[in-house]
Amino acid sequence: MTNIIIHTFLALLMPPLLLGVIAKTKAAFGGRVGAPFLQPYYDILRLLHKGSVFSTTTTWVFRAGPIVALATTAVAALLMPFGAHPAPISFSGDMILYAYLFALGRFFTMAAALDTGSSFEGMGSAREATYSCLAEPTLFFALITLSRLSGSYSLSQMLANVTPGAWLYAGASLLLLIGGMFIVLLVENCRIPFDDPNTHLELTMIHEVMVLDHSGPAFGIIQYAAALKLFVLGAFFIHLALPFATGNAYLDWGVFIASMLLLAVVIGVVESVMARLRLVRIPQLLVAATILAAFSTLLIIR
Amino acid sequence: MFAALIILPLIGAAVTWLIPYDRLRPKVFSLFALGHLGLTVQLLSNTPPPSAGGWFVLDALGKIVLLGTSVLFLFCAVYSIGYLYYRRERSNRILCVGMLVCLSAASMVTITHHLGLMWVALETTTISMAPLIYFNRNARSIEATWKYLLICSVGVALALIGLYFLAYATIVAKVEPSLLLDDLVRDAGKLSSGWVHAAFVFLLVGFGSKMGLAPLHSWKPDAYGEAPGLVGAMLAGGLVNLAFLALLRVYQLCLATKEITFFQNALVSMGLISMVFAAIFMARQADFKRMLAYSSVEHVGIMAVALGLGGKAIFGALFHILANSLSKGVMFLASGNIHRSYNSKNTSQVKGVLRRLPWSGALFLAGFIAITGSPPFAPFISEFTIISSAFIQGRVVVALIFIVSLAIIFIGMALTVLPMVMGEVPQESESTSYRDTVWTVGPPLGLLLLVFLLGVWIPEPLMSLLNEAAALLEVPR
Amino acid sequence: MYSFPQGFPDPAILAIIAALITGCAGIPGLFLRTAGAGQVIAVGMQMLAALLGIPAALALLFARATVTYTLNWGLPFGPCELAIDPLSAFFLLPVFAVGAAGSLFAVGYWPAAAHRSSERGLTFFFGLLTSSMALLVMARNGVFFLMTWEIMALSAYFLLVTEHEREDVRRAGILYLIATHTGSAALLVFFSLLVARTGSFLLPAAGSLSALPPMMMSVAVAALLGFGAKAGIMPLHVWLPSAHANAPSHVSAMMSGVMLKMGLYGIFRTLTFFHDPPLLWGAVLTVAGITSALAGIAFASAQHDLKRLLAYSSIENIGIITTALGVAMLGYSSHSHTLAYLGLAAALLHILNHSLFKPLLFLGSGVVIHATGTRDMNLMGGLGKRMPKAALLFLVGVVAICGIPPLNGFVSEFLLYLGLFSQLQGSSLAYIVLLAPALALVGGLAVISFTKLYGSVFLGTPRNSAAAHGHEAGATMLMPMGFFALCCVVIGLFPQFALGLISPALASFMPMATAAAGQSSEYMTILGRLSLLGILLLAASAAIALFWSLRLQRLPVLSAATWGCGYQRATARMQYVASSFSEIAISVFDGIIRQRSERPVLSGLFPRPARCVDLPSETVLERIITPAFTVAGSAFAFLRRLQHGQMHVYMIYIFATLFILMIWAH
Amino acid sequence: MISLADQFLVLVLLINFISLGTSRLIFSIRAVAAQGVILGILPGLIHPFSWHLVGITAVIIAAKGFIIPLLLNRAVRSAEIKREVEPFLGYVPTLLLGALFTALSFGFAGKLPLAPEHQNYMFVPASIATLMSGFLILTTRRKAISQVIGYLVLENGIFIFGLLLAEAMPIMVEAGALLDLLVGTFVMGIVINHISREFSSLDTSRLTSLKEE
Repeated sequence: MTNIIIHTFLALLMPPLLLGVIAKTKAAFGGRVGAPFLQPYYDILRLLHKGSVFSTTTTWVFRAGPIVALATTAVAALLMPFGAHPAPISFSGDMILYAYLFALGRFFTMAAALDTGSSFEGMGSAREATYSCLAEPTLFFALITLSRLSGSYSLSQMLANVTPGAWLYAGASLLLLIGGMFIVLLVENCRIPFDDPNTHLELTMIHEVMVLDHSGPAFGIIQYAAALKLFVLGAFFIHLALPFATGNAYLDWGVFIASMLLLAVVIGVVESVMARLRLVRIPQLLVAATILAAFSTLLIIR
Repeated sequence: MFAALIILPLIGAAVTWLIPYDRLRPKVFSLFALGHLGLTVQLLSNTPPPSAGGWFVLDALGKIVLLGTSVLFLFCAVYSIGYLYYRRERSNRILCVGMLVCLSAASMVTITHHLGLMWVALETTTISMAPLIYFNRNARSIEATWKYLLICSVGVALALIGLYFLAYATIVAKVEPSLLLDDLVRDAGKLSSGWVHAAFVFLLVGFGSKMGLAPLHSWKPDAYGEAPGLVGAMLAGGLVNLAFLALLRVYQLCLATKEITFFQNALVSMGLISMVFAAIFMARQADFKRMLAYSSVEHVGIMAVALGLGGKAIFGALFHILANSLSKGVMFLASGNIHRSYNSKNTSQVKGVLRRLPWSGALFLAGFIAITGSPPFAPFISEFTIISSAFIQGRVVVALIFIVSLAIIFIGMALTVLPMVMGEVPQESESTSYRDTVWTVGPPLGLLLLVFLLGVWIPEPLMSLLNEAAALLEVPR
Repeated sequence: MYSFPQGFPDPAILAIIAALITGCAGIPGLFLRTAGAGQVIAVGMQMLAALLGIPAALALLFARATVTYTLNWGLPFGPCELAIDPLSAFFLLPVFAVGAAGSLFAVGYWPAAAHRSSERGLTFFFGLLTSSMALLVMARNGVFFLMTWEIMALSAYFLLVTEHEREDVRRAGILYLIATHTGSAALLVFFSLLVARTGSFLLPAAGSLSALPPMMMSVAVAALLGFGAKAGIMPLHVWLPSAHANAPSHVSAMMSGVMLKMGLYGIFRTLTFFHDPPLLWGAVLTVAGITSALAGIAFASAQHDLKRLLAYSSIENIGIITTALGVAMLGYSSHSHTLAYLGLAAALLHILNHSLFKPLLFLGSGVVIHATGTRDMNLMGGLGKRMPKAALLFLVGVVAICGIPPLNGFVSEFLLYLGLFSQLQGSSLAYIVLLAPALALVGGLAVISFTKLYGSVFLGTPRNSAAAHGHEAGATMLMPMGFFALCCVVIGLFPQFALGLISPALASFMPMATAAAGQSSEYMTILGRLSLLGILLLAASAAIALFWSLRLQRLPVLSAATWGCGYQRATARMQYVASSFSEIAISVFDGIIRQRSERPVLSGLFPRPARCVDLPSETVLERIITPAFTVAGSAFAFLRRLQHGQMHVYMIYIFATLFILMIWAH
Repeated sequence: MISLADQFLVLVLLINFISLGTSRLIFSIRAVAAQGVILGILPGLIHPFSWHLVGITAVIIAAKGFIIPLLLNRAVRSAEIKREVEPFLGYVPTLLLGALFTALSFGFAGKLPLAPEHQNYMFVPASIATLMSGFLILTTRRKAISQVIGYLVLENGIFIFGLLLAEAMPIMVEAGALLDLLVGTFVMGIVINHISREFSSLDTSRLTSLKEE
């Protein structure tokens, strides 16, 4: 019970912190002091208190976008085990639901973008659609590998079964998997090198350009949803990368939080040291990720 | 009774010859056709015993052909009332007389068991049809008539020498010389195989060329293409069956001589060749009447294959006699309307028939669906019977060739018929006064209803008749 | 076990009567003078048939029994048996539902007043199509099956060419007719082989045949060709896109929603004959299925003709169903019952789902075309504002067909995924799990296609005047859509009941698998979780929406033009159109999807207006079949010289025949 | 008598060759007429005397020997054609083929069993050979007239065979013979006249408008 409460709290409160950490890291690399860690919280709160502007061309679909995006991510968060602790809701096959929930959110975000009738937003949603479609198989290969490793069909168990022990006999495939999943993580959350959350050239944007017309609370919701998504996918990733469990419940929570922050730092580092890719390169990298994951699957099934 | 069947049309011929009015003649003509059908039904319901020393016998095979011919003839006659009304520009005396003479000869073919007499009657039908093909009195029709006449005469001459061979075989075998089917069947065992085989070959080629089996069919597209619609219907639905009946008689003989295998194989191969020919010539056929001719080649091929296969397929063959002649009637009568209304039989001019002649167009379309063997029409029944029995006998290759050519034929016909009936009437197409009337649409409609009826339900008496006939052609074990 | 409460008429009789009623639905209209009366009567009769037939079918389904009636007909093919087992009953449901819905839709979509010439035929053949399909699933006599099959195909043809004045409609019609007839030829072979095997024209009883004799392989091939062509499995799909695109929309709904399923029914029925289907069959089905799914949706993503896109997505869905069936057969042949159970459940459920959301979408497309007068999505846009109700219903269909939770499309795919994963642990079939990523890719492409569809039709600003003046559809058009949308939502939110609905059919198809897998209760609970989460999702959205609307009440809300990123004169023509939306995807999947593009060359400082055209091409048809026909045509043209009109050569033919036969005889 | 009959048959064969070899229509018409007369005499040679026989002989000689040739002559004159120009197959090859077919027919006839009373006649080979010659004419000539001639020769061949059956089934034979005459003479004569009216020529190579393009 307590675990479920903690889980919920973390899911609700922690995500923006990651953004803060990433920003701080990048600032550090840039030799700046940077905004405080809690800056994202302030931003979201401020947005919630701002007025909003709606384009005259939009319909209710436009408003549904942020809502569904957040709702889906929130529900996905309920399926995702944090650290050694199983998820509040878990049943065999939940990983498929997990994957498809993001598709739902994406669908509505793209629809909302198209609803504005702006060519830029259309552009963004077209890119989003294609890239996420290419990212989809990678996630499934990962799920297959994990399911085979753990012999179970629910996220909590398959992720719980990735232990240092598992690394000993399935290291190769897990390594490939991590490569693939990290790329997916970056794509899905629109981080550099695939997308630049705070670029200012709409032509090169993917995700940000889709939400150009959202303002005020809506934009706040979107920001928060994005953070939550990063958090949930990140949780998935650290299960593979840092599968450490102490056995003590509270200690495990600590480990989890620590490793999430570490992940944030890593992402920050990547963003600082890498440049943004040209758009044409992105599909190739995605296919590469798929191939990595596929290899890991083949290694494990064989 | 038999005499009446033959004499009545002759009287009709005489009467129509004497009638001076072109408007009145077709009506009288139809009355005689009606009377003939009445007689036919009468004969079928209670069959008189063989008469004239076994020369005249009406057996099940004859009954089927007689029924088909008589019914088709009646519909053609009624159609002629409406059709000839539009052809007032020329006298229709020859047409009516020729048709009735042909009917009388046809009845003769169906009721006689004397092969010689049957041959004479067949030849008579050939001759009596010649002037009808020339009805339109133009260069093309005279050419068609010439080819029809010469090829069919040569064919029938070959049949004659075939009969001579048979007769001579009886002389050689020192049995009482005769061309009565029953005598021949009785003495078949004694006849010398050399003569009999030669006879079979000549008879097959002779009657085959009259029936239009490929490659003896070359007169067909010309004659059918140039003849008026109702003459075409009579040729394709009536005369073809008579020739087939002659082949059936030969088949009975072969059964008796226990040397059936060669004849069966010959039939199957010629039938398949006909179907393949039809498939080839049907593709991209721009002249819809010639297309019908090739379709007729296809269907005689189907009958020949079925006869050659034997077994259950015989039933299919016999049923196909009726199915084919009725469906052909629909097609030809409808095509006659279309031809007259557009004054062209080339699909480049003839488009949008459903617009100009809604009924004829619909009938032509329905006829096409029926003749290509789609349920719920009669030809489907026979064709499926044939195919399935081919598979049951393990004649897979035959069945596959059969099915593939059916499919190709369907495609070919579809590519001709569908653009014809659908779409808009092109501007450049000649506009005539010819439109659908009760008299020109009624008969094909009636035929179509029959085709449909036989496709979903075969009445009990007909069924027993078909089975009885099939029993006559059973290969004895 | 088969007993109904006294006082109730036998549901099988009711179903048959319902089938006959639908057949007669169009007949009064043929004779009534007043335009439209026939249409209304037809709706009434179709509704009546649905009210009789659907409950009857459900009753039979849950009775888990087979009711057989033998009627003696005057045809020489033995007795004609009509039987309804759970499988038939299951397939009866969409027939009656779509039949009624479609005819109701027609009243608004194809009003007799506006289409005097074509309405009668349309109504008549629509009824005929419905009843032929209803009788088809009951037929147990091969010949009767063929008859209903052909009547179905032909009436579908006549429905398709309703607007035969249009050239492309005629061409689509001929293509369809040729394809379907070729399929029927394969079926002739199929049934003849069965007759040769069993000696009776009745269809073999379930599990009565063995697949071992080599002849059975040809039976299977014939069935796959014949039924696959109707179902539209690649590469036998060539007729499908143009046919669905050019038919009136409620006809497309019927064809895509139900008629394709008849092909699948045939495959299902054929598989029931055999008690030992080899692994190969399952493998073939699986490969064919996944190919159709991938290629189909890839083509779909390239289309900008609204109905062609839907048609290709039908190919995709049929592909998914076939894959599921193939997987099930693999499981069946290798005695891994879980796989068999899940695959079959997925297949059946997806059949049900597709016959709900595809009609919904086609009817929706009908509404759109009715409003805008075009099928080209590049010319639409902004209809969501003008026809909000239709837009909402259409959205339901779109989400459902993308297989996204919480709607029904997801449920069936979910079951299929479960099946694929279930073989992961040390089973000989472990490798089929590799289908999962492929399916995921299909899902992603589906999202691309339908986002594009929905976006370019309903969202944004109108791209031409027709779209701008689009009007909301009438009640008769919205009600059927509403019905289907409702079903989609209900199945999506309460999948466990859907599983209960299909399980009788499942049990009758694979009794042992169901018995052994037996864990249907387990899957019930899993699906229960799904429905729980679905409701949770809705609740969360509602909560967020509530929160946001509360905020909005407090805060100032302005409305302005869409921000053009600094560009002030953003016009409707600058929006992303359908073609541009799928541009990236096409560039990525180049090779699978080909399109003929005309790119104008712009020169000078002020280039004159030019337009750029992208035409997605139908690869199989344009690269294989059409050339083949051309070759055959020229070959025939060459052979036709045999008929050259030279008399003396005709004579030679005759005597040559004579000689050859002579030589053969002796 | 027997030898006489055979000599007549040889004559018939020679006439076949003449009609195969000649290019002048009038001449080949006369040849066929002569053949007809001979065929008319033949029954008299092999059958005992009877009035019925006389009748037959008279009719045949009249028809085959005079009426038909007259009709054909008129047709030729009306169409003003003298000779068969460029046949589809040259005269020499035609003759050679004719010789070949004659030989073949003798061989063929040798295979078949004969009734004892006909053992030493050459009716069968003669009839087959004549048939074949008719077929050769039909297939190698252009003019409608020549084709009718070919048909008549073919008929003569059949008639020769019919002689073997004459006493067994007279009616049959006569019916056949007469019907063929009917076709050969009247119908074809009529058609030929129509043709010459339509095309102002009897060249059947012009009758090729009905064909598949």
